[in-house]
Amino acid sequence: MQELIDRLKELIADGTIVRAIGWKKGDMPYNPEPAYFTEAEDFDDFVYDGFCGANLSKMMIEAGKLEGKTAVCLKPCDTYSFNQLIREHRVNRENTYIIGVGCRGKLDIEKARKAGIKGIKSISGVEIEGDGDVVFDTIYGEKKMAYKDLMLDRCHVCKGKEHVIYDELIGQSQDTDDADRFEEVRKIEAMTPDERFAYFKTELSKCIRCNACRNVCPACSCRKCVFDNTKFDSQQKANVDSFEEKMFHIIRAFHVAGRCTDCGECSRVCPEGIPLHLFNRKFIKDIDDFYGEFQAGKDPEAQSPLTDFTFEDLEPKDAVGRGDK
Amino acid sequence: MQKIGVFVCHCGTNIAATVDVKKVVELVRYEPGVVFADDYMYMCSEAGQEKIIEAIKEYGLTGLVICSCSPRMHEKTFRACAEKAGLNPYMVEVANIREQCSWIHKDREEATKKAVILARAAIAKVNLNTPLKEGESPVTKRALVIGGGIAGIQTALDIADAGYQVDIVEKEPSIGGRMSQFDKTFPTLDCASCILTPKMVEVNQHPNITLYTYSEVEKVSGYVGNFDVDIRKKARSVDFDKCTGCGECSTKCPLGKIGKIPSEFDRGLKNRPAIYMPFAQAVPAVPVIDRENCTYFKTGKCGVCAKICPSKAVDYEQKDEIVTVKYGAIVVATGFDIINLDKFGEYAYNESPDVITSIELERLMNAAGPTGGHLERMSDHKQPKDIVFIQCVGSRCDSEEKGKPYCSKVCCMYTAKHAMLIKDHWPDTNITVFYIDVRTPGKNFDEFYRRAVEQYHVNYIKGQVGKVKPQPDGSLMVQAADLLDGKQINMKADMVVLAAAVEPNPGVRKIATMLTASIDNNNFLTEAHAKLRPVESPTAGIFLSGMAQGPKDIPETVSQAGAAAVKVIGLLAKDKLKTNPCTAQCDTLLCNGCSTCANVCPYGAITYDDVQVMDHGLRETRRVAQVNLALCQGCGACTSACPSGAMDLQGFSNRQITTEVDAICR
Amino acid sequence: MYSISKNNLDSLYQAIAGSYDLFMPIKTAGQTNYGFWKDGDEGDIDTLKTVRSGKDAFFPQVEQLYKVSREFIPADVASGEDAEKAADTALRTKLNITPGKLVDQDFVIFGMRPCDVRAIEVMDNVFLADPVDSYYRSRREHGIVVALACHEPEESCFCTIFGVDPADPSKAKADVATWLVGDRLYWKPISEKGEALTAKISSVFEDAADAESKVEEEKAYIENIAKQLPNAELSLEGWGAGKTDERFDSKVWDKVYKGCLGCGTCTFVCPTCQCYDIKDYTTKDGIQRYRCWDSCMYSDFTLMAGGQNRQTQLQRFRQRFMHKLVYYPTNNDGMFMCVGCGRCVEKCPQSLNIVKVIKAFANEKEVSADV
Amino acid sequence: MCDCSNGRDILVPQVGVITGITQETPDVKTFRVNAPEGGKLFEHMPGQCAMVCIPGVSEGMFSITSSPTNKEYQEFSIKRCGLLTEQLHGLRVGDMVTVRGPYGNNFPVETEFKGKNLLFIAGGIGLAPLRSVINYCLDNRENYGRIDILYGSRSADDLVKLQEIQEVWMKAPNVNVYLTIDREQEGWDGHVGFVPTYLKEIGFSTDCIGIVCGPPIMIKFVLQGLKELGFKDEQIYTTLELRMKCGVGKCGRCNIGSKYVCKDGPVFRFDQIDELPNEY
Amino acid sequence: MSMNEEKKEYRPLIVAFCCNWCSYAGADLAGSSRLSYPADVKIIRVPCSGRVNPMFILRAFERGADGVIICGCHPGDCHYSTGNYYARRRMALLFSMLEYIGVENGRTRVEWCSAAEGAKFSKTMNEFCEKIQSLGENVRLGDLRCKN
Repeated sequence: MQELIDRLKELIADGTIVRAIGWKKGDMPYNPEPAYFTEAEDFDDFVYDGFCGANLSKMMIEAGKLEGKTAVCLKPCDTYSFNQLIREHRVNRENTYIIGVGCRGKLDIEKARKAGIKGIKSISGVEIEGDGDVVFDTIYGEKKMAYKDLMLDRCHVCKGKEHVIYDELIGQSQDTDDADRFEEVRKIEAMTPDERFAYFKTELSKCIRCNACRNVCPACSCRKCVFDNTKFDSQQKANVDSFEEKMFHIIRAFHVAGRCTDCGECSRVCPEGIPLHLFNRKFIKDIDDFYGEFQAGKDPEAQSPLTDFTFEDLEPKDAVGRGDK
Repeated sequence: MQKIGVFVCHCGTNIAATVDVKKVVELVRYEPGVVFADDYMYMCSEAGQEKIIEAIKEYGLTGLVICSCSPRMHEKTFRACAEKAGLNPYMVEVANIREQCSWIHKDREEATKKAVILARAAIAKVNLNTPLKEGESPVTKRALVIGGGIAGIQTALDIADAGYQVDIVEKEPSIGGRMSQFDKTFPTLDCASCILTPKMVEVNQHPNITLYTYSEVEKVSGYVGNFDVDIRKKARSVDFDKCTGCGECSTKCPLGKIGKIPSEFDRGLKNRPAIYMPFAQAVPAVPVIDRENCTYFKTGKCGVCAKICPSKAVDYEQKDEIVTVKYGAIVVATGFDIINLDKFGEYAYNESPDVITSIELERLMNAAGPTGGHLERMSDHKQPKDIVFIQCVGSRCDSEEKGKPYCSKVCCMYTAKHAMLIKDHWPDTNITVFYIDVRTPGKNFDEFYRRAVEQYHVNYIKGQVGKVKPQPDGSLMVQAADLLDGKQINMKADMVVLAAAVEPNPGVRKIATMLTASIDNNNFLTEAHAKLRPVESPTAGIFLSGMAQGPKDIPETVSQAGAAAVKVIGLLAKDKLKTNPCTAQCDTLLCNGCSTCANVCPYGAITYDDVQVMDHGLRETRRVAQVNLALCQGCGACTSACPSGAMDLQGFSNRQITTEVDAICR
Repeated sequence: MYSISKNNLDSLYQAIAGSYDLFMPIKTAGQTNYGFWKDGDEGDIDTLKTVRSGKDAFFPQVEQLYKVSREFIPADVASGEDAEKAADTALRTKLNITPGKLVDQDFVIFGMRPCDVRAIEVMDNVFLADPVDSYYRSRREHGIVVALACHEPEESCFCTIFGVDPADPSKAKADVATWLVGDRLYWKPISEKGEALTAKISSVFEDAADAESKVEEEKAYIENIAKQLPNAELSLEGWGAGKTDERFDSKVWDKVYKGCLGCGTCTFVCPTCQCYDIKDYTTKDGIQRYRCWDSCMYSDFTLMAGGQNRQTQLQRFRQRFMHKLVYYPTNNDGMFMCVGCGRCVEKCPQSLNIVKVIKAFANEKEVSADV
Repeated sequence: MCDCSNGRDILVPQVGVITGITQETPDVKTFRVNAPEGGKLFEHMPGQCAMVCIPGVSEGMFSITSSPTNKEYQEFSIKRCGLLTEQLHGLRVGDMVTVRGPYGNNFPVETEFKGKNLLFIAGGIGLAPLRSVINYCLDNRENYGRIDILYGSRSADDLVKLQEIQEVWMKAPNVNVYLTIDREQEGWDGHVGFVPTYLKEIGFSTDCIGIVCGPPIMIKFVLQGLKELGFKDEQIYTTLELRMKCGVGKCGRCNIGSKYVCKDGPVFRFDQIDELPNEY
Repeated sequence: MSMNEEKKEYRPLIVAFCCNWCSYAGADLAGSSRLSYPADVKIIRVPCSGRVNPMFILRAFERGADGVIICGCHPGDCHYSTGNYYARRRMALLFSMLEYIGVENGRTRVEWCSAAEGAKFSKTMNEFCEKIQSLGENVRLGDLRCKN
């Protein structure tokens, strides 16, 4: 982390960049926030640890419009999002200095809460360089959890620790991929239609339409979402009836299909813990199955599967009922 | 809100027998926006239209809904009718209550109910209609033909004869294309150059035709009626105006004697000097210096041609020149070549000089060819006794990696031609043809083929050749399977001729990209409609001529060339083009500039520009989509690809369609 | 004081639900949210914080206001000179308005934490101020609030700085105060409404001789924890009524808002946020007009055709916190529009929250004091 | 405040019938609204607004442009600029809308304005709220001193209520009307120039109350002009326009500082506006 | 037969999006050939199957449709060359997603139908209506407010 801070300060000092986007220490040991750093003293609050899960690539849409170059700290998976944003002309590559930062998996404080850890005063063992357990000092005494058990679900199906775009790399990474990316999707596919319907109905009934999933999503980079659009007559604001949020989440997933890099931010930020990535991942799985493997953001030149076709594409009738056979 | 008039047609009893027309009128009166509703026996009749016009004037109608037959039938009629009354023609919607209602339903109540719903949907839609105006764009009265083969030549001549300026761009030093390499043509066996050369000369002398030989299209922008094309005129190193075409330079070129430069025209069966005309009848009759091989350009020494040129036409200092010309229409006539045979090692094409392609055979049999028209083996210059023809080399291939899935169409006929010509000159030659199928549809084609079999006793064997093995004695062993007898055949041959598959000229891909003309998996240009618009590309203003569109023989090529010319003439004859008003439109405030729409647009009608927008008081420069209305055909592919709903289609807007959905589901 | 064994809570729920609608924390798909309890639901009063606050009880996320139905009158088909005029002036659509139904049955909100109970007071100042919102009022009149002490407050809690007592719900404006101590729930009616409710269901309660002492013990336990919470000493100096000028133009805003996504999570989980939108939905038999929660963080919140007065996310971010910490107190005798429940602290996707804002200003003051 | 005596909630509107439409300018129409059974929907004071709604489309806050002294109907002058106004412009006489209100405060015509000289300065559609006051004052002419009206627009075609201005206002006793348009135009022999410039050219004396309404940029420069002429903030009034939804100070949209424009405004004195955060 | 009679009360609501060039013409041909299909089908004309936004389909379901069918030109025959290819991908993914969230298979369908295939159009519609009839009312996708 110190190396990262030093390097960013150096880049500002030598005029390469005007500002950096990174994470600022939170008021709790687990809630650092994405922030801009311009002055040397700003970096006193700079932090990069296991809780810095936010994908900063989308912030470059706005930052790219500012005068001068901006450095942005991107984890390996974030660089896919950035590439995708380049493909869609939403970020200004010239104005960006990408620091690829190492990653040993990001942490989810909810997992600690679920494990009954509360009244947290301080946390140790979440440093990016570390490799031990995470220790919580709480009002109710000391608690321990394995780093892996505290990790966000998405990190268990990590795309790999390679940055697909960067100007320089700082820090080491550790592989965290230890689960099958599509297993959850397969599990749902294996259910009966009634079970599937019940499952999604229950999950989506929690949706409060706060739009956090949409606003955090690097693929949802529309200036004005179609669901805020008064011209289309498609405006929706609340979970008035169980169908509205279904429609919202299906269409949202559809709009990012072929563009979603599976960064997992939607599920991370959902205040109701709805596994929203299951929609996106379903599309990814289908795209892989129907049109060949495709990883959005891997290659900014690659044609997205939904703006492409072959003469022999699968017929829609064959896209369904595949599990029935 | 619109003031809508609803007109329900009885269509005699066609509608009225099943749909209670009066009841429909009664019920639609309650719909929002409707101020007038009536029925009539035949709405499309003179009197019916009069009724509509009267109502428009009397009630100040701003929108019409006609419940009648299919809009495909009479939408135009009713639009014209609206226009007559001073109403914008696009304020008319037709509810199809005949084909999609009265004719297919029997129950009167049910059909009436459905008719009301269909009318209701149309009313809901027309409430959101806005007057649309056809745009206009000027037409540059000049056409460009890319490719100077028989297809390009014929197209250019036809257009030029109609009085329009045409330019031909040909990348080789001479026009003439593949046909100029041929000896005779099937099924009449006329001499190819005898019929082609006059056309080439005509092109050269035509006051309306400008030739750009040894030139390539570099850049295309604009749209139908208004293309801007950059043409690169490659340096010929010979002054066009001074050269008399005497040919002295080629004869004296030292490299001509050393002979290391294979002649492209003779398919490498002969060599040529560094300063050369591809063939004797070349048009224009002005040589070029092949700078890659010329000693002067390589070493700075030599300069023989410049010295001996009587008219001092050789100019080593010449540079490539780029000219920009405006065109109203572009014809792609880039023709074909045969496929590379590297993957067909079994036929020993690269191993033995006596395994040749049909086009090489054409040169070998041509009086102006490398052997002066004498058929001989390239290895030992002996006349071959046993000749084996192998059909479908790379055509109709199952595996696409090796060959092509399509039939090259011309091989069956030219092989019969070759066989007969050889038999004519050297009757004691044994000719065997291995074929998969013999395909001879076409005027006088089958007769021609039967002559080869019956009169000339050409040995046709339905079978596949597995291998051609060069033998130590210089002969070739052909191993094949006779599919009819199921027997293995081993046959000795002196010469093997391969009917290699044709493929579009490899350069076409680049050109198609520049023109945003779509291209299929085999690099053939796609036509706008396979049956109804076979000589037009889906991109407006781009036309197709010859093999670039698909395999065809000379007569077909010429007729297609004529057809393309007629389409071009039809376009150039107009002073202004009316553009389809149902085009896509981008709401710049909603556009993200993501290019998704441009990726799915089949017409290249969407471009991206940085524009200043005023977004609710916020001024910003943004990259946003711009629709070129002259190019957009209104398919709406962009609208469904656009995530934010910025792209919308006039006449079929998002809101209009959702409102129809709502009306139907109400 | 009454008491019931924790194992027996379901019978308490059943007893209440027998006479009232029971609105309480229910666990579904791993999250605890308020909902109307029915047999088989997993009531969950162990979870300290429901994701959404209990404000839905009085101000639901979506509420039907009224319905407008259109009665179409057929076009008057006149002819001759007056035709256009006739077509123009004909009364063609009649609108009929049917107001939404007001709540007219008592219902019970069970398990509300003291902070959320305070939030009701905050909302009262808005909805019950002249002109009174009758939808809200009807719910308030019929809602019986059973408050529950916070057994073990968490580090995100900072209610004490607003004078909320997590240990003693009987100080809150509730109808019944309860404590969950060990395996027993202690129940103490405070208001008349609370007494009435208690009387109706008293049969489920058991004898509890040690109730007072147990509850006192529990209070002390909670108070002790509350003191140790990291934000227990958070200072609100510089905030409050009339502090607009000190805060509004501060440079600190520019530093703290940057990560804000402009989503509505904080506003939707907040127990005091009450901004709403009014929208229409066209159905088969008319147009339903409903109101639903809105968020001042949304970019289209103040958007008009001609522009908007809060153009940037900074302005919107500032609006939310200024509203909570300055504007609202100005209009309401210094009462803050925050109850320290800490939901935003836990739920903000970018880890921004009101505590950070307060701290950022406090730090800024230190810095400027140093200069 | 709104009339809740009929037991209706504050958010539930009444039905209004459009009984007259006047095309004022190419993009402004004035709508006359009555109760279905005839008569006015409600009583209001000058400067107050009401929520007009086309069910299924949207609802918007518009100032009531007719004077309370008009006992027959209410009028709204509406400029076409967005989705709702577009639809409103498509309405015809006989169509129904829903209306709720009146909302907000009003110009202090019965208190501060009484006995004073009044200077009205309006630009474009900004005349709409002022017309209510002007007509109120003209109908109670004895209560007020000299009345000056300075009104300007982009072009002569964009002057709202021109006929009334010429036929009523110009003919009223002790009323001076100054019209101006931004650019020269054929057939216009009046003054040409922006309102703030014209204001300074005329040079009004400070013995009056200034009432300003128009586009923000005009207000800004008029305010400067008035200050230059010696006016104090306390003697200038204006109305603010913000996004509003509820109209009763609850939905939060029009909140600026501790004020809700729909409830505490829309009429503000400039010294009051000065106290608000700069977000209007 | 008895099954059908029992369900006679329920009539599904089916929205069909037909491209102007092939399927709509196919529907016209079905009409002029008097090849009947149930009146439950209501056709919306769109220029191309590529114009059909997934939003339209969900909108139809939201508003109470029981089945939605999209008809376009056969692959390779699109009037606009490629519109139906994109539609094919979009719909394949959308249908798979609908299946995934538990919507019964068969409520949605894509059929390629040329202007010459009046008989196919009619047959398709008959089949589709029968299928929807057997699936019954669409309760999983509709908006409750539209159900009254």
